[in-house]
Amino acid sequence: MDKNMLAGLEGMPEEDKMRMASMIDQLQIRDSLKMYNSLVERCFTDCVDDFTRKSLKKQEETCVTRCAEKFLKHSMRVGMRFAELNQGAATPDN
Amino acid sequence: MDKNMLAGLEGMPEEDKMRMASMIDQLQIRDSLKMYNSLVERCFTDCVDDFTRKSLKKQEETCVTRCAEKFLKHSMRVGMRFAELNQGAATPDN
Amino acid sequence: MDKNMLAGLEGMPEEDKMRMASMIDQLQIRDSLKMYNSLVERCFTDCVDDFTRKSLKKQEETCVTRCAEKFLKHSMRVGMRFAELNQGAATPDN
Amino acid sequence: MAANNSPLPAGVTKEQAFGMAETEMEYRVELFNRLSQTCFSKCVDKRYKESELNMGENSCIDRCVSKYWLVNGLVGQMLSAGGQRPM
Amino acid sequence: MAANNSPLPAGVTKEQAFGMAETEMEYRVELFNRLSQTCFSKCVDKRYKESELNMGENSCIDRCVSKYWLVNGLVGQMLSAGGQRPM
Amino acid sequence: MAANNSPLPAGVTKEQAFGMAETEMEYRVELFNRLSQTCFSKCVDKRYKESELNMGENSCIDRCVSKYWLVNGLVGQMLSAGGQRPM
Repeated sequence: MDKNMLAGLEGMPEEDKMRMASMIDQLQIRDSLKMYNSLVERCFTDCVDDFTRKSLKKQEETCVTRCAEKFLKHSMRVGMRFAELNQGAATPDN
Repeated sequence: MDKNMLAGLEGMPEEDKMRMASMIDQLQIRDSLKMYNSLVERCFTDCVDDFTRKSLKKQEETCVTRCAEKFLKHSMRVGMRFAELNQGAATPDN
Repeated sequence: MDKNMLAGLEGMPEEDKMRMASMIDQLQIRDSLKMYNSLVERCFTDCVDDFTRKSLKKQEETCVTRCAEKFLKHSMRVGMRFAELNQGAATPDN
Repeated sequence: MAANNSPLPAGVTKEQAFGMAETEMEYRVELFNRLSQTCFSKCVDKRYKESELNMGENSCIDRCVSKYWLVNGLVGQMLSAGGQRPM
Repeated sequence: MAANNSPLPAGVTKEQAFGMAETEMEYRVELFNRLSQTCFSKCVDKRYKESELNMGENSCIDRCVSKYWLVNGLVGQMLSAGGQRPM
Repeated sequence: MAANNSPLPAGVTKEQAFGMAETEMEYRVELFNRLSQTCFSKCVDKRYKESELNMGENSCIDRCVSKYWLVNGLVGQMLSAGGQRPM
């Protein structure tokens, strides 16, 4: 999420930079898995409400697929806006 | 949850296996405590709604006890089903 | 939260006490940041519902400020009560 | 594993002791946070008409904390009794 | 980095292997917990009139677990296919 | 503890610096996740009639992110001012 945090470590020995980078990598993997888990929970909760059988209905599958796609697009958009704000790139009010 | 993950470590030295086992143990303890915390929150939220005194009403106690027992039985059942699915033991659709 | 846990470490070497204290410090910092994040989420959720523009309305700002102040006062009160209970200082039922 | 004059139980390494202490503290922090969030939801008026907690909110909070604590103990008892108390 | 006769993939240190194993287990634990919470909410009657799960609740739980598992797989497939399948 | 020509503030060990960096990153990740979840709930239609975000949803998301960011700043200011500003 924040690779340029490494910039602050300019003076650090190579070994520490690598440790830092590996810490960031692991945090990102953990975060992706968490995001994945929360996406599944949300789309399941919103789309599945019939427990009269064990398999998904066609309509539930469609709902889950759309939900997941919307969620991913939403995440990307939020990520872009979030990055802009982090860099102080404010735009006029509207 | 997944002691047989250790199977994949066949070739590892004894010391690493022990470290792995201790990591799994700690994860399981943390998970039980989390489960305990979430059980308490859920049963409190569902059963307690009267704040005119500090102690539990008999009826609230009964509700909490039943809620906790149902939650534990539910967790065990889910655990069994989850394990079956993890092992690919699918059963006919119904 | 629980500096007196250090009491149980009476017999430990100085080095371990320091490690323990630093662990507690870090846990407290992480906890404050989590609390901060959950406060922001709650006050945003309760106070902001109009997405026709990018900036906060005066009325939303007031709501958020009050919400945050109430939340902090609430946290302090809960902290006091929680500490009393932890020390077994029960008071008469009312 | 070594001549043991430490306060640790036999068979517990120092690493494990630190791990257990950390787990225990994380548990307490989570208990506190859940209790706090739950009692805020149950007791505090979401319209936020003022920045002070009023008397009703304050006494609701005190009782809520007390009851949450009791529920926590009740469930703990059940679990340590095997969790399977017939009823 | 050293003569390698370990079962680890090339370029992966032992620390990283432990880190990955831990992350993987945390993921499974979280999946299980979310599934369990969600199916409890969907299937169990909140009035708690008895301490047993009744037949309706039990079969609801079985199906809920199955469907959650399928949804998990469906989303996983989507993501590994690039997540951007046009539709 | 050693002749110090490192970029770390005095009295901070390397372990602590790594710990703080990790805590800071975890904070940002959690902020992002809560913001994202909250804005999804506020802006996206739960009926999922299509897999694209429509124009209304997109502009709602942009404004929601902006407002969440402002609320985050507002609360941060309050807290650093002592959190007890009379009102």
